[in-house]
Amino acid sequence: MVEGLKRRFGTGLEALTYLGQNYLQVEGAIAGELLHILCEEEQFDYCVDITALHYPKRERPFDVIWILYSFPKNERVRVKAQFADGAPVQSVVSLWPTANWLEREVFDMFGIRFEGHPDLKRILLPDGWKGHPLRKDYGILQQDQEWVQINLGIESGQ
Amino acid sequence: MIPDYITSYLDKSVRVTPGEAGNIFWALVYILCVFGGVSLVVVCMNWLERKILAHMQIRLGPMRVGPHGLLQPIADALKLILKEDIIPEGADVLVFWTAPLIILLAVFSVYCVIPFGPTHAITDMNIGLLFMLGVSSLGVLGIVMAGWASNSHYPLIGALRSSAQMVSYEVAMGLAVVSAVLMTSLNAQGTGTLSMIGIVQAQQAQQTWFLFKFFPLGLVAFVVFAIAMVAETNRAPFDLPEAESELTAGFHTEYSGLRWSLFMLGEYAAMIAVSSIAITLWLGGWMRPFPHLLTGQAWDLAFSLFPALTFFGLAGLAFYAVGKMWAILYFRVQAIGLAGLAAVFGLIGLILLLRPVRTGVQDIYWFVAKIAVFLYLFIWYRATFPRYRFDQLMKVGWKVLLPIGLGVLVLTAIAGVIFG
Amino acid sequence: MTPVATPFFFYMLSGLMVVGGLFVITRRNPVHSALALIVTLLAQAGLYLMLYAPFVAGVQIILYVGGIMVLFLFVIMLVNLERTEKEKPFNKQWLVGIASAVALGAMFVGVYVRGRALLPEHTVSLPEAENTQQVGLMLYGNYMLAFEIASLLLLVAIIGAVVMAKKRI
Amino acid sequence: MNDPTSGVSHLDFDAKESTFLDASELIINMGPQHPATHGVLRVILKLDGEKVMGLECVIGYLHRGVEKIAENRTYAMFNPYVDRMDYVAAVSNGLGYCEAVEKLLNVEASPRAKYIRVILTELNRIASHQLWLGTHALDIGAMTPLFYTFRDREEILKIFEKYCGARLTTHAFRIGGCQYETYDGFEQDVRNFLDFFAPKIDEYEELLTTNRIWVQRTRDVGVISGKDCIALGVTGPVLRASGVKWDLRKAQPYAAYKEFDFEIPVGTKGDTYDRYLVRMAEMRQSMRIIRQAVDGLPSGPIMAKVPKVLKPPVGEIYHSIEAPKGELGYFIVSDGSTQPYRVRVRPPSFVNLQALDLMCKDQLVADVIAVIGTLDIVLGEVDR
Repeated sequence: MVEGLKRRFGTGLEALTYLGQNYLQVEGAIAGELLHILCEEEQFDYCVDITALHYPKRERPFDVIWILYSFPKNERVRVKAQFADGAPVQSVVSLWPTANWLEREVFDMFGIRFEGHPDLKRILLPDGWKGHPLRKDYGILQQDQEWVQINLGIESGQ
Repeated sequence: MIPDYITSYLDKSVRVTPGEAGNIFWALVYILCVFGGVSLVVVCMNWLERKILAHMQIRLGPMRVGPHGLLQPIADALKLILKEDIIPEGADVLVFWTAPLIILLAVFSVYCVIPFGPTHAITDMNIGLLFMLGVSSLGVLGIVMAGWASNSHYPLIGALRSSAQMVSYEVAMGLAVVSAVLMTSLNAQGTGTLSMIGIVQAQQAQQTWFLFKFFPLGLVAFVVFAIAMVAETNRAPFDLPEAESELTAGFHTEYSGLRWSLFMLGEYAAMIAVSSIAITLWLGGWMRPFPHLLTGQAWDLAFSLFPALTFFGLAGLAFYAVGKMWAILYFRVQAIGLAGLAAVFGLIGLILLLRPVRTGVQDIYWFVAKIAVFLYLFIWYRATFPRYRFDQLMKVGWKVLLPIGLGVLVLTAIAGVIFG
Repeated sequence: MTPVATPFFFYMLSGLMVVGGLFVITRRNPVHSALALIVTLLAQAGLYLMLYAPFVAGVQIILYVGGIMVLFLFVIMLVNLERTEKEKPFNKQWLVGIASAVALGAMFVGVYVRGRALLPEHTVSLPEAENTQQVGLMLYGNYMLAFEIASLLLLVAIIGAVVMAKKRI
Repeated sequence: MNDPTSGVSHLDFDAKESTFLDASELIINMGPQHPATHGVLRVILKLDGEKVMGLECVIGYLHRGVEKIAENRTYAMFNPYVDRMDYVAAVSNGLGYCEAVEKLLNVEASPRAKYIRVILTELNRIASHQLWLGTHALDIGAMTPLFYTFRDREEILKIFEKYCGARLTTHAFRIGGCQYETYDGFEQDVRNFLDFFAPKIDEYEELLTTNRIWVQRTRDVGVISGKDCIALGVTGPVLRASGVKWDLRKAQPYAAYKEFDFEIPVGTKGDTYDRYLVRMAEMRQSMRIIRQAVDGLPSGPIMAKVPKVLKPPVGEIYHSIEAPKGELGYFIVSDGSTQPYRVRVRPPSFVNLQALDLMCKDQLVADVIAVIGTLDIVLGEVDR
């Protein structure tokens, strides 16, 4: 499988293994296409999770991670791609409907925009909230004071 | 003049209900007795339901207020009366106000014609049964008004559900009732009656409860009625209008305090009312069990001892509970209270042994005992059954009960012609 | 049993009916109108009782109040009330309405004045206790055919309603 | 916030759709305080009479930022926090987290620790299913099973309490094994429970399985096909009830599950009744596993050799277990320090809840309640 993918994508793709778990490190630009192939051709029919990592000091600070599973093969694979702040990521809702809420959560927590998502908006935090809490520059005690004051009528939620 | 008016009714030769005799004083006395009695029973029922339900569900139920929580209904009533009475914003105040009153009015009007004995009814109308069905069908208006006036979605859905439900089940109920009325016409004149007392007297004359008449036709009609009457009173498993897990509390979601308690009073009073209809129509009303199988002086005496025995049993139960109380100070007060209650029960039992009292309360006792069985059934249903869904409820009403009711009606008519 | 205060009850019930009727047409809120109509129908049932027709009174309550009006309310609650609240209650038909009401009233007065001699002087004594049985015997005896035709008509109406309400059968 | 339609976009509220009698559709706000939403779930329903035309879940009322907290705690300090997610199956959460960190550290728990873990996790699965059964039945209107299941759940909680002192948020496991050796009589207690509980399941089933109303209320309600389940990422009993025989304990065994003999119950139709049957069968299978584990409980140490200060090497790990509600995954990224760089939890309830919309379409209001119950969500886990 890896050979076929490498032939197709060339240097943009790197297949790695850590602690017995396989993952594909890919360029952000080809992530969408790769996921499409994994879903359609390689039978990865179950999108377990979508999440992200934030490395503020990097040039492209976001890692978006798709964890996939194949029921026919009983096999997991992780796809990992780097994205710049504000760069749109291709949505996979059309491939796996489960990605809907998962992408919304990533957007909510990291502010990563997914292109082609039917209804990208906050999911866990209230709609008017400012800031994306899982970014590393967002302190653990930090909160949207303004929102708390307006909506809850208190000075601090803590 | 006035004492004459009062005593004239007590003349043994009268033997009619005060309403028929046109005696307003005794009618008033009866009204007060019935309404007071029903309210008291509802209060007791409140405690009993919680207790019985609790024991079915391996818990104890109310235990704190009074011995075994006996004073709980009083505490509840106090709480409800003192509670703030909230009228939601945007509610239609007049309709909101009148809704519980209409329910109560409808339910209590039914008691006008319920015969607790051959003469123990407020009045006897010749359209008694029709009156009962008609008036109890007014109760749904109160529910609809309450749901609509609350200006809130959950009550509105509850009201919609209950209006559809009650209208549907009234049909099946009516058919079942008619088949019982048909049975009353099996006499020499060939004319039946709608009078509640007349129906029981017809059963007396035919020497059978209508439950066993044309077996199994009477039984089937009774079952149809028994199912429909649960639906009519919005009790489990047909409690969709107030399904707590779906509609929070259905039509009375927005009610609180006294007005809410009026709804509860109405619901329990309605349970008693429909049970009385079923008893009157199929279970021989005030007649004691086996009135024609076990005849003779000895049997009469044996059955006439039942009221006293019941109270002795209650007293014994209370004494037993006193014995089981823990011997600490907190419980000593309760134990004394309970022992007092037991003594009162015992005393009532003793009074009931006296010959004139014994014969006098016979009818009332058996009627009330039959009601108690029905009320226990209501509680039992609630502990056992899940709730129907709305469309299934309609299906049961229209596709099962209605055809069965119609079939029973037709078969009863045929049987009446052949065997009557 | 002798009736008590007959004129009082007659005028009270009639007044209730008239007031209820007025409320039905003047209320903007259809639910209030329906409730007023219920009051009217109940008062009418009372009038039937006064006419020694307890069976008709009972049926009036069961059918009209317990059945039809509940369905009315059911439908009214389903539709949007806000729109009807804004609309004028009498949309240009009030002239016709008043005209027909006046005509009807004139007819009643005319019948009362001219046909007075035809009305019985004394109250007719009707067998109250036998009323229901009488109605039954009449319906299933003398007017058997009419009764059956009426029930057939109702059956047709039910089927028609089902056909119209159901989009697919 | 007080507007019931706030935060709703995909339901087009102004659209004219044909409804019964052309009546206007009803927008109902169910929750966040509602007796049947199992916590603070808010569902906005668009109704035509009683029929559901569409719904939208609004979640996040219980959001506590667990993933953010994880980044500011050491590996061991974060361990108790995971119990607070799915609080009715706290042991499973702890198992998943501990195993993930162990994998990252490249240590393996001792066989005895693994067996103890299996026993406690399976007991917890039974407790979780019991709670589900009671509340689900209560939602559908059967009051009594709730009290029966709570009575029997108490026995499990007593074992937990005797073992680790806590009943609900147990924090039973440590990274590297178990902190506590089993108390004297642990095995006997577990065996006693199994003997006690076997007839109790029959008791539940007696009340419900052949109850006509129960069957009518659950048959063909909230049907979801196996294909839809996979597409929506729905796992656990819901997936199995739709006919997909997939259980992580078999597919990718963890802890000591490889050594036990048990079956994966599957359903056929994927309706609420099948899900009920599957969960009942799962309780029986769990009892089977527990009995095998107790009988074969090996002796030996309960803690593997782990350093006092946990500093996993740089790297990342995804480890998932079969929690009572579905696949519970932990994705942990280490930057070599004492605190995780990122802990991502893949909550089964959150993903399963997404299927609510599909399962409730064109059903009645009462079915929404049944479906919420049958999905077996815990809002602590949905919102984290």
